[in-house]
Amino acid sequence: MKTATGIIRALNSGVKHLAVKRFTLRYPEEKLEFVGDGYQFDPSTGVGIAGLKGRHMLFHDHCTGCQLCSIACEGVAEAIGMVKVPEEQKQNKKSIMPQIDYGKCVFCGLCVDACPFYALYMTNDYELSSFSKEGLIYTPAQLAVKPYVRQDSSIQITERGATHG
Amino acid sequence: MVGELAGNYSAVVLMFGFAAAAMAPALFVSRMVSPRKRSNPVKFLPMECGQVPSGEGRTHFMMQYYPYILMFVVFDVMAIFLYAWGSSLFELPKSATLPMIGFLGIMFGAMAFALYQSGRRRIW
Amino acid sequence: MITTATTDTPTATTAAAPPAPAAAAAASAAPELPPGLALQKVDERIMTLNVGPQHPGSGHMRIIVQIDGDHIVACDPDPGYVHRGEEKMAEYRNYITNIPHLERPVIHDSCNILYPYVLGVEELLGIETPERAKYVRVIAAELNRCIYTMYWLAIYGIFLGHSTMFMWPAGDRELLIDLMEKMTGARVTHAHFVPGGVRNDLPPNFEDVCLRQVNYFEKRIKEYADIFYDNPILISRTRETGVLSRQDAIRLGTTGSVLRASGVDYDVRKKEPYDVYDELDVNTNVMTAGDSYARSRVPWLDMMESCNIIRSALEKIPKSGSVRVKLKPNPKGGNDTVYKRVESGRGALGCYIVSDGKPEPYRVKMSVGSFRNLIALPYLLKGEKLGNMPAVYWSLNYWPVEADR
Amino acid sequence: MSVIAPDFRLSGFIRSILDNAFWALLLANLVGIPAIMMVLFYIEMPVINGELLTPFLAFTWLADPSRILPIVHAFMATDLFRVMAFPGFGFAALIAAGTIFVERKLLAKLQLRVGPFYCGKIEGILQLMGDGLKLISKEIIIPAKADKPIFWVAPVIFVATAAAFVALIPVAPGWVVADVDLGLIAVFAVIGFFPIITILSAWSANSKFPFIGGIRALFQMVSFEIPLILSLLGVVILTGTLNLSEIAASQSVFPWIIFLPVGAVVFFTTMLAELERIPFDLPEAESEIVAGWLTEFSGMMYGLVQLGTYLKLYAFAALFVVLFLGGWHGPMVVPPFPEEILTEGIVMGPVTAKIPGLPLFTQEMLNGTLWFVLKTVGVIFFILLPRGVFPRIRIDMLLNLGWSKLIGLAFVNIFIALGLLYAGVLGPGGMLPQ
Amino acid sequence: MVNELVDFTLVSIALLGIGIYGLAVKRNFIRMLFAIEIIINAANLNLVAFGRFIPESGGQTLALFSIAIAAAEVAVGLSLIIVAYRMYQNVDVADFRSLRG
Amino acid sequence: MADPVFVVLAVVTVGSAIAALELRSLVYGSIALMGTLGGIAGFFLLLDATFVALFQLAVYVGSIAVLILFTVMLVKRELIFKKIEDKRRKFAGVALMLVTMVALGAIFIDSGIKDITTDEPPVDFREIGSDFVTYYWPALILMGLILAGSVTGALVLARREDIEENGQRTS
Repeated sequence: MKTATGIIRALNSGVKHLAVKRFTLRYPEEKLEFVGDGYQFDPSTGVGIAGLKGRHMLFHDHCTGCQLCSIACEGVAEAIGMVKVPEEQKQNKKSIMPQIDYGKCVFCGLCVDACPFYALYMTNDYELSSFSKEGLIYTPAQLAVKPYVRQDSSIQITERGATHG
Repeated sequence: MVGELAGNYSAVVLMFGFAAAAMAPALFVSRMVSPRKRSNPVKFLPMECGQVPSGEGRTHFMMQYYPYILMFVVFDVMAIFLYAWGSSLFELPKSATLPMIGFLGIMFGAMAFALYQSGRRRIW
Repeated sequence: MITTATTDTPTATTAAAPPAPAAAAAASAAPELPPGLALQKVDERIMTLNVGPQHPGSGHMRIIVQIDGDHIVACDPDPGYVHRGEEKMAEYRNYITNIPHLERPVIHDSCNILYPYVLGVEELLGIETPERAKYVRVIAAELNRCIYTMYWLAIYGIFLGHSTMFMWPAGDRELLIDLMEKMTGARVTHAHFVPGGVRNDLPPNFEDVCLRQVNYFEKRIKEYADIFYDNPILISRTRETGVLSRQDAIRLGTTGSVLRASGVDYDVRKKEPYDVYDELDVNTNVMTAGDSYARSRVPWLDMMESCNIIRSALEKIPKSGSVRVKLKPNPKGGNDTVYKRVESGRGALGCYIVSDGKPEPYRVKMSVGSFRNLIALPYLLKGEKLGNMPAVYWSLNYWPVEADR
Repeated sequence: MSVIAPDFRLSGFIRSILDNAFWALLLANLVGIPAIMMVLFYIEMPVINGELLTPFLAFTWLADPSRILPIVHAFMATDLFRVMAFPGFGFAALIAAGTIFVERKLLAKLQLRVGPFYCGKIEGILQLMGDGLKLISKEIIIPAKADKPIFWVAPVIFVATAAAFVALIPVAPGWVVADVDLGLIAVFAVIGFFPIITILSAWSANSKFPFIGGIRALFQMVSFEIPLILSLLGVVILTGTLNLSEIAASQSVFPWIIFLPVGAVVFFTTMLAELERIPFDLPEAESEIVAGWLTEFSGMMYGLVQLGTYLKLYAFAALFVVLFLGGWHGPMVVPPFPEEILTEGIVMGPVTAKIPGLPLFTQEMLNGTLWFVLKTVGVIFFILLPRGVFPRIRIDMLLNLGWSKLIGLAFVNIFIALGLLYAGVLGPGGMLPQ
Repeated sequence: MVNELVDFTLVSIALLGIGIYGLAVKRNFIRMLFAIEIIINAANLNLVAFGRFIPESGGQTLALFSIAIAAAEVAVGLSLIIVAYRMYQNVDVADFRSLRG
Repeated sequence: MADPVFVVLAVVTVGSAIAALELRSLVYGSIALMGTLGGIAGFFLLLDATFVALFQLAVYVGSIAVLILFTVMLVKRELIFKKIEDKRRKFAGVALMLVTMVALGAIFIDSGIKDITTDEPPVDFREIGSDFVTYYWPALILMGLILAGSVTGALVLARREDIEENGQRTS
């Protein structure tokens, strides 16, 4: 008897869920909403600001070419290399800036923690893909571009279940 | 006229033959269309979860449930015998049920013993 | 007749495992472990099956199973397919850059596996963590425990052939992953805990969102009872299978939900509270049956307990304050050793750090719950049916990568 | 450049297709046409519209639709049409394909996900076609030590046996491929072939996991055949016939499920086991024995086995409808045809012709088919539902269930039927009409 | 084109001959079982054939009994094979000389 | 004279009977035996004994053949492909077969059954069912006893008696 009621309860639960809203995020059509503009770090207080750890953004007018980000990355992923840039910045005597290989980067954000000059932040851009490994290496010029990320979907909790909307 | 009832069953055989004849080309077309690379002998090894196959694929493998097959052979006969009786029940007197009850009683006894034996899985 | 070499018994590895803390008293009185666990010479009746590494019913490991018909005669778990040497790698990196590495073995429990390391480094470096950071850590750790357990539950469902129980936890887990993403900026590998606090403060309005989603999450996991935990087929399949008695559980050194399912009330959060667990009301769920059903049910109850802990932590958290102590670059510890233990999703997770005064640790050793639970597998599977193998195996709350590290 | 298949060249692909087309054309010309001619030479052709149909006449008629229609009409009256299209293979394959799609969407809905979505724009309606194309273009890998003849033939015979099962199912009054007087026994005879095919294909693969799966499948199918046979005896006792059409016709007033619910439950359970559906899908238990007896099947062979499985599913669901749910009976919902359509036919565009099928497709037949399909879909829904709700059972529990509990319940059902008959409630001269 | 009784009888005789040949020549227990099955089927064919041509239901009834008993015989025979195989690791009747009990 | 269906069936039946005994592989032999049994079922159909034909299919092909096949698969692989016989014995067997067939065939053909034909309708299968429980009921009970005895005996025979209760093999 207990078996029968258990089976009926299970079937009932299954049928009931046919009316519950679907939870799936239909990714290319819907994109998730994030907190803030990406993970940033304030060297004066030593505390970060919450945000998605996405693709980096480099402020050329702040970067001094101190290589601290590269050193921080050495033990983690060895994704950051310093390259010569053609432009002249007065704070950057050596004219070197980080170049990030997203084929290796693990998006831990320790390079952002290491930068004392407000030069390297992370953004909400997470759609990094390329047909070749070389395409994943972002030069300083590419890193300087602020990405546009469409964010139009977040988790809604309603009477008929949670859904992405 | 001998053999008049057999005609009804020809449709079943026809259906069997048609399905076989219609499905065999699917395999043939697949064979023609699909790539065939015979260069890699590892590909043709039997599935052994990534290990090199060891031992025989078809071994002396008697699961503990062999008695159920023995029982099936006997009780299958019994079950279909019941149909011969059940389908002619309208034309039979009620007393004709008695022999069947006796037959079933004997078979129930055998089934109880068989189930007891097959339940003792350690001896199989 | 084919003969194969008899492989080593897993008994040898048993001795090497660190004994469970509660086991010391019971060890002398414990009965002898069942004999005959070695793989046998291949009899004609006995078939050797390699379950794994490429098998839907094994993790990233191999279980060599010898079956006689439908009964398992002997079984030898063979982990090591995903060994990546995290402990050795940790000796060449400084205390901060170790963080993204040490969380890799269990990426969906990354806060918890990082927790003992961070606590240990704090003690080595002599850092006092701010109060708010401790609460944030507890919230993150409990969320992560739920995330891990949902993943585990999903795989337990599919191991038992219940595809809905694979999809539902995988979907509902998304609620918590969303929270973790808001909190840390990464969906799985958070790298959030650092010596001296956490990397960043909670985002604005996080408490409300967290409370709402955790409440909904708890409502959802209670719905699993009808379809999974009270399902008569599941009960008949997992009851009385793979029974681990209280004494064997202690003696084999199992931990976490496996230990609690066998009737031992041991939880690091309660016995040796770290951070702010002593200020929160932590209850443990103990079942006495010790079978697969109890082992599968305890983590589910633990998830509800985690929801309670998160709610009370959200109430008690200081509304403002720093969350991170500013460290010098390349901090150095003294000549010291430290051992810290936390309760992870799989049980007690210890981290042993030896420092020799350099910026890099001299040795980092993790004592993980997965490996200690795996040791019980051959004892539990002997004499079981082949069909019970996935049910018993995955109920051990085992994560292959963590066992290998 | 494609990364997955670096050697792929479009020109090579096109050339292979052209090659195949060339060979097919050549073979058709060299073998096919002479064969057709020989067959036509020996077979008596039908007389249509007062003319003897010769191949020459048939070819000339091809140009004129109004004259080709009688041929179509004559064809539709033959056995071959029934086998190929309506109650036979085509109809069953259509429902089977629909079942696969509905199963995926239903399961997805139950599991709060989307399911097939992109293929075919509307909710992934063309997913099945895509899967079929994928399967047919995949390489068929045969294990090195396999027993090749059996391994090749097994999937084809599997489909064919399932089709033979379909042939026995009556869909509407008079619409059945093989109207045999012993339909039910014929069903049992056909079901008996499935374990043999399974165990043979499992044995021939020469691999451990298929072998274990095949033996499990054998035990399972064989053990559940007896409760299956016994659970249907109640219906036979009450109807006194073994002809499936007559059994369906006997339920014009009430379906047998009202009087024999126990038998229906037992039959439904055994049906799930015979179909290897989820609570009983031990032969394919993927977490224990990779995919059971299907492990070594690849490409189109696997596709054929799936097709056979779903044909079997349709056949079992239809059998349940015929035996317990009243078959084609139901309120008349199809409007009666206008008189002139029956006599004159429909004007079809510029070419005026009678639709030849209409005298065959009567109002009763359409109505019966409609109800039959509706009921079958309902039963299929209940067959699919457990897949989302129940975990897999274990083999010893399964055998125990089949032999101890279900056989007992089946005998309870038989005695209920006997009691109803002897108490004079049902049967000839019974209280209730039949 | 009507099938006559003698046709069925001839097929039956052919099967009987093959069965006797198999029983006499084969030393493999399983093959001998095959031969026995063939002989039983030949007998059944005769039963049904005569039952059809001398219209009476007795022929078919007896054939049904015969099939049922054949099933029983096969069950016992195959379990004998299992026992013998377990004891001698072979299915050759020449090895079964000392089979007792 | 026989019709083509009969000829085809006869060829299949007799051919697969020979194949069942002569094929090297026991598994293929079992499949050939299934062919024989199915052919016999076809003959039953031609003789209007539909119930017996389907009974034959369901019982012989559906269960006895399965049992045989399963038992064959339990036997070791090299035995499945081994034939144990000697030449002289084979010749003697062929001679015996020919003598039987010729003698019996001569007797049968000579005995006048060639003249037996019938135009009567076939026996309805319900009559068989009635026969079971009326005229032949002692036989039915006896058959029940035989079936029960056989399943009991088979189970008692086939179990492993060398197993002690503690699950260890002694021999």
